[in-house]
Amino acid sequence: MTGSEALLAAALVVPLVGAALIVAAGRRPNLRDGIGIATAAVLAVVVIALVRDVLAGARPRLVLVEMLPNLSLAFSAEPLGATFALVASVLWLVTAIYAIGYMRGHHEHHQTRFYAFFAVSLSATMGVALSANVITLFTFYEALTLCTYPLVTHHGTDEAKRAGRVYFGVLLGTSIGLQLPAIAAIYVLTGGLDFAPGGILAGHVSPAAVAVLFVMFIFGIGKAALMPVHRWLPAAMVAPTPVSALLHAVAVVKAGVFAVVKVTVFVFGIDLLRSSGSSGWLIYVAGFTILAASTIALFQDNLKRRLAYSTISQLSYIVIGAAMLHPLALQGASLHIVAHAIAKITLFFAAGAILVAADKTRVSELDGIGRRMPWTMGAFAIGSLSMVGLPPTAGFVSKWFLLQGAVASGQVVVIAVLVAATLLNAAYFLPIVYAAFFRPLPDGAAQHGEAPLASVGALVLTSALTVAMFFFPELPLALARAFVAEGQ
Amino acid sequence: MNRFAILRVVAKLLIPAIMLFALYVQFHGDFGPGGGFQAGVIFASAFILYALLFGVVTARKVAPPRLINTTLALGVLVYAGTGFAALLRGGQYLDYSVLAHDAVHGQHLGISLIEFGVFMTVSSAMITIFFVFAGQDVDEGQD
Amino acid sequence: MMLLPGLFNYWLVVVLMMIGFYVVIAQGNLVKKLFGLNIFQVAVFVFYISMGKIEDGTAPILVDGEPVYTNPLPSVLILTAIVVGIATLALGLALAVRIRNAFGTMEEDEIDAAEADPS
Amino acid sequence: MITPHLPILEVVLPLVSAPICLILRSAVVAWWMAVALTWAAFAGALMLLGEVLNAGPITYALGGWAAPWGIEYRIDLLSAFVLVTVTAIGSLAILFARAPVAREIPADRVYLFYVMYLLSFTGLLGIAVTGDAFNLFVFLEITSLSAYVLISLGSDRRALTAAFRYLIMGTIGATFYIIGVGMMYMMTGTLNMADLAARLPGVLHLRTIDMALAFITVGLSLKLAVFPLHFWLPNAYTHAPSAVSVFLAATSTKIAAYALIRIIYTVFGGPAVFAPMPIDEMLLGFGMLSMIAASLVAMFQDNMKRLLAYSSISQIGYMVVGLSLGNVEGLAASIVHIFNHAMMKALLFMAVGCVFYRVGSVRLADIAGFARRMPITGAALLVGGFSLIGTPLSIGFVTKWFLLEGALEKGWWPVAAIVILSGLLALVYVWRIVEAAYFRAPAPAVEGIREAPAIMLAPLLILAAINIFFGIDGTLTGDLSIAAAQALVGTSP
Amino acid sequence: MAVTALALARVRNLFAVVMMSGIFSLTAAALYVVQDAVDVAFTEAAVGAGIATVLGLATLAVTRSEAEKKVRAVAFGPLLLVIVTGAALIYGTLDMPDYGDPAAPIHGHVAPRYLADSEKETGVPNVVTSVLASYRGYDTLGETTVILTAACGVLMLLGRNRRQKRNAPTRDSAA
Repeated sequence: MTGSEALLAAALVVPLVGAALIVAAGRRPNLRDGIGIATAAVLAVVVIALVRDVLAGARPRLVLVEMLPNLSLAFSAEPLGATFALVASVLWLVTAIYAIGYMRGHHEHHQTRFYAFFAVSLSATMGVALSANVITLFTFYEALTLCTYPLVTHHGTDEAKRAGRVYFGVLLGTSIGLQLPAIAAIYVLTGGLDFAPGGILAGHVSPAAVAVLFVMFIFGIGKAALMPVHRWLPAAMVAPTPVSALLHAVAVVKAGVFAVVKVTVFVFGIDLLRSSGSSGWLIYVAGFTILAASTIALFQDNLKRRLAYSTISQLSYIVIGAAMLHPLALQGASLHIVAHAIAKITLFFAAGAILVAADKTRVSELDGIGRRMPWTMGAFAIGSLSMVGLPPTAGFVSKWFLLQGAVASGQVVVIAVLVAATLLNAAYFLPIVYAAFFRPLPDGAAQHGEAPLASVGALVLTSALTVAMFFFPELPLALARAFVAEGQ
Repeated sequence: MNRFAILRVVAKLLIPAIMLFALYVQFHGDFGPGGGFQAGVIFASAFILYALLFGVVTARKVAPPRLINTTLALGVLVYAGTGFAALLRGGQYLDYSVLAHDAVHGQHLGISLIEFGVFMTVSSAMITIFFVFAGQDVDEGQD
Repeated sequence: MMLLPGLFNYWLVVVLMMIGFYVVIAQGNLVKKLFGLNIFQVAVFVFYISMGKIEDGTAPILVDGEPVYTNPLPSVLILTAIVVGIATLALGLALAVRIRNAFGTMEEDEIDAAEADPS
Repeated sequence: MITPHLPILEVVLPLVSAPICLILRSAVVAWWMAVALTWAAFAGALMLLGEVLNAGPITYALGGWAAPWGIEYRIDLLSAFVLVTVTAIGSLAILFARAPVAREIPADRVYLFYVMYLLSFTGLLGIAVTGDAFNLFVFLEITSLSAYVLISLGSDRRALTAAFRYLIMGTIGATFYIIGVGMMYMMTGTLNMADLAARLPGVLHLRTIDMALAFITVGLSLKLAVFPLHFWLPNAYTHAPSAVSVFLAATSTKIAAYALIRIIYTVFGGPAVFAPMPIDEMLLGFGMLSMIAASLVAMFQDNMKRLLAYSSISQIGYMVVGLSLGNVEGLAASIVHIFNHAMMKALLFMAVGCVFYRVGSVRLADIAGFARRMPITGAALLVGGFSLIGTPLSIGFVTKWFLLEGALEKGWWPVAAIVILSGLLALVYVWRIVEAAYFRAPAPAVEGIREAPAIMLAPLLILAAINIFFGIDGTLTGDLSIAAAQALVGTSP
Repeated sequence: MAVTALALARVRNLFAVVMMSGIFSLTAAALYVVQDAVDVAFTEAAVGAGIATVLGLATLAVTRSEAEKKVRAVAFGPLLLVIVTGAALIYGTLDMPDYGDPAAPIHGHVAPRYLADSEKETGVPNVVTSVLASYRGYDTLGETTVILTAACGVLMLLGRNRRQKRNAPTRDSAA
């Protein structure tokens, strides 16, 4: 086992070990939380080292076990997966810090269970990011659904359970109902499921079959929240905020779009899709999702729900990037995975901080809150800018590439959608910022300050990252380029 | 019960005869129709007749259920044991040919043994089943 | 019956089987069901024995000078099957007695009614 | 001396142990004896499997008479595989059985319970190894008769009627089977399976043979509880004592599936037989109906055992569909599902048995929230549940994968769709249990209960480990069943 | 026979049902004799007409039931099923060899060896016995086990000392 293979294995195992330790230390909160942070830190270091290796050209590969004849659980690291793993692990570290402040500040119950499942979810995310074939991807994708279910229903209320059922039903229903048969079909058609540059389907199937399989995959990957299989995401907002922040802004949803991009590029292959023309519809579906979700977001008063719909719309940016089948657009998609993650997590952190400090969940209650919580709302403003896609934030970088891709491939529709979406984004984010800073506080507003230090520190950090990515986009950009180069 | 007196006397004569006939059937099975199973049934019917006339409780004294249970099990064991004996003497399971010096003799011995096993099990099974059924009334009456 | 030609014998057996089968599935009394089952099985036994019969044959007990014997194998099989049948019957009757003790009836519909009402 | 006679010892040792227990009349001795015998049988089955893998099928002529005249034991890969499955379940279920049996069966009958258990076990083994169509019937009846008795021992009086109905249906099934065997015998003059296989092609065009196959199929389907013939099963599994549910649910229908595969593929020579008769389409149709209809019914059950019983019918549908596909993948799915379903159902019924042992009820409302008090049982239930759904890394996935492969290989999309749909329905009913176990406020009966005793947990954990292990690494079972399926399909002309 | 069977199907008195069954078995036994299966006839007479009847009567005595309680109309569902099954069987018979045909395949393969060699090999002139006990001795072992099973089962279900159990309140496991 070479060094990078060891890192690959470590990325999967570290969170699991962490989870076990968290359970073991369950009776001593300080130790437990310390272990949580330590695990996250170790994972971040491991993944960063892995990313370095990947950038240096290493492509570690690890076969865990052969599940069935010719069907194995195998892992490998390539630039896109590395990007995703990097985002998830670094943001987990930040979230771990944030969560301590949030969970203690909010007096949540069953914290041990919460942290343990959180760690397990991360392991599953790593499995998705580093999977070497479709079946591994599918397996960890399902595992991610399963181990986030207890997090979604954490509060145990009837509402939470109802939401949990939607969450579960949509995600498992689509994946078992559509994705699994598509995978089986591909296996029967090609005799293998390993991701390969240029795709594995070329030469094996008729264009009609390609079209059918592509539809099954796209909607089978419910985590990408493409309309009409987006319902689970707003439902999942009943979860505690760290869950919404890391899992439903980063890990789970990105696992979805990541899977879409990965399958598009490494299973179907750009050339095959381009020549068979069976992916053109996706641009329209994704475009529709962007606009429709943005419009719905506009009318949401619950802050987290607004963020959720914003996520749905932003995810489709990534899907549309993949659907354009153009190198620049693919780079944009890859970058947007990063950009959206750090910005959206900032926003969720801010929403959580508001809940903890001011006990407010509605947009209409936020007048003047920026004076009480300047750091939080400042970070929120930066995150909003990134969502809209304005400089100097990360969102600008990725959108720029998407736009370039659209122009280069002559997709007028995409350009129009992007422009319209920018306006819509601005319309539902900037008023919040405006109200927070420039409206007066309502009379008799409760006295409160900032959220706990851990929480505020975390959201400041992520907002700083958002800005940093604008000025120093080298790392994600290098990964994106390497990915596109490999995908050809 | 006096009105059964004649019956009882006749039965007392008949029952040994039936048992004897059972044994005849048992051993004549090689040459004519019959064998362990039929013999077992006939033997059991002798007991059943006895039980019908003298009552299950008396019959149980003659053939205690515990004893019947044992013979019930022993019959199968005799049968299966014959098979093991064949194994021990180097043959296949239930290969009677190895049981004696020459094959035909062995077969004969084996067949007799297993027929005896069948006889034991069948007769005790039939007796058991009948006693249990007929005993229902008696047992309930004791409640 | 021997004199009847061809397949008639089998057809008769089929009719018997079906009468038994009908009693099993259509009748409500448990004891009657069991005896219907018995008829069904006996009919099957007759079917086996019929197929073993050979014209002008004689019972397969070897004697000098008798050239044609009836096929012994069906007899053997049916001997076994009869035993299995009586075993099943005994067990079924035992169950019927227990059911009667537990439910106070041996009619299927009354049992169904008693089951639906869990008191 | 033992090795060459292993095939027969495998069956006869449990057989003789039953009467020995009967004579000794001691519950303790009987239990220990049953444990020793089942585990020995398990070891023997593993040895046999190894031998078959090394040296090909084993035959054993009983009484030293050569095949068509005497009765022959014939162990090929499929038999050995089924043997391992049955003995594994038998040896684990007996460990589990002691505590619940001591509670549910009157003390003076406990030794008889083990006698019955051993007899039933013997019958199952006998079916798995026999190479003679009529001998199969005899052992089928040993199993069935003891199963009727075992089921009737349930604490609810409905157990009696369930057993009675099973007796009627089972006997009809067995009678149909011998009608079919009689017809085959009539046209070929032999009862030995291999011999039949050699002689049947010559008479395959005859209507008598068509009907023979039809009657055997219907008869075995009754034992198998395929959809319209399933009525005996839910009550039987629901009202039987816990240990019996575990044992029978995991083995009896599986052995019927084995017998059906054996008859269709070995005796009738596989897919070729489907040509003149629409048996495969009918099986396929009824299998799919089983999968869907039973799942739909299962969704609305409040009694966990009944829910699992209906789920069994649905899972039996998988096996039937698999074998009716007529290709290697489909058949392999059936074979591997014999193992997989045995393992998962044993696990689930054991977990439910543990719950019943502590809570005294198996209704979802009464057991709500038990998993917090009985974390190990709860986790085991979860593992079994995932297997039922067929999520990846569970053994259920292995089956489903093969089945999908088999269906898609033939281009039968609707079949694949039904398989998937059934998995989704399974998700619904499994999730009802999971929700009740974990996410509901504890019911009053659940307050203050403890985890089940160690002797019940041990087999439970072993089964859970099997469920996970063979789900993650399905190559062993997968390769075996593919090899077995190839051997079976390959025998067709 | 058919008459007896039909009578059994129609009669409501259970006592008569059991008796009919006995008569049916006796007729069957007679038929076996005609068909040269004397061993089977013997057994059927002993078992079907003897044991089964006795057991049936014992059951009736124990349960104190005499007649079915209801008159049933002919049930059409089962009737249809029966007719279909019967038709299938008749259809199956169409390709069968004629009754008693010496050329039937059944007489050609396995059986002749028994007839030819069994005396030489086993020394038993009754071929049925030699086949039963030796060639297919294993079946008979199974059969004996079946009887054992049934006896144990009956013991378990109805044996003595069941009173404690019956008097104990039957706990409704499902309720």
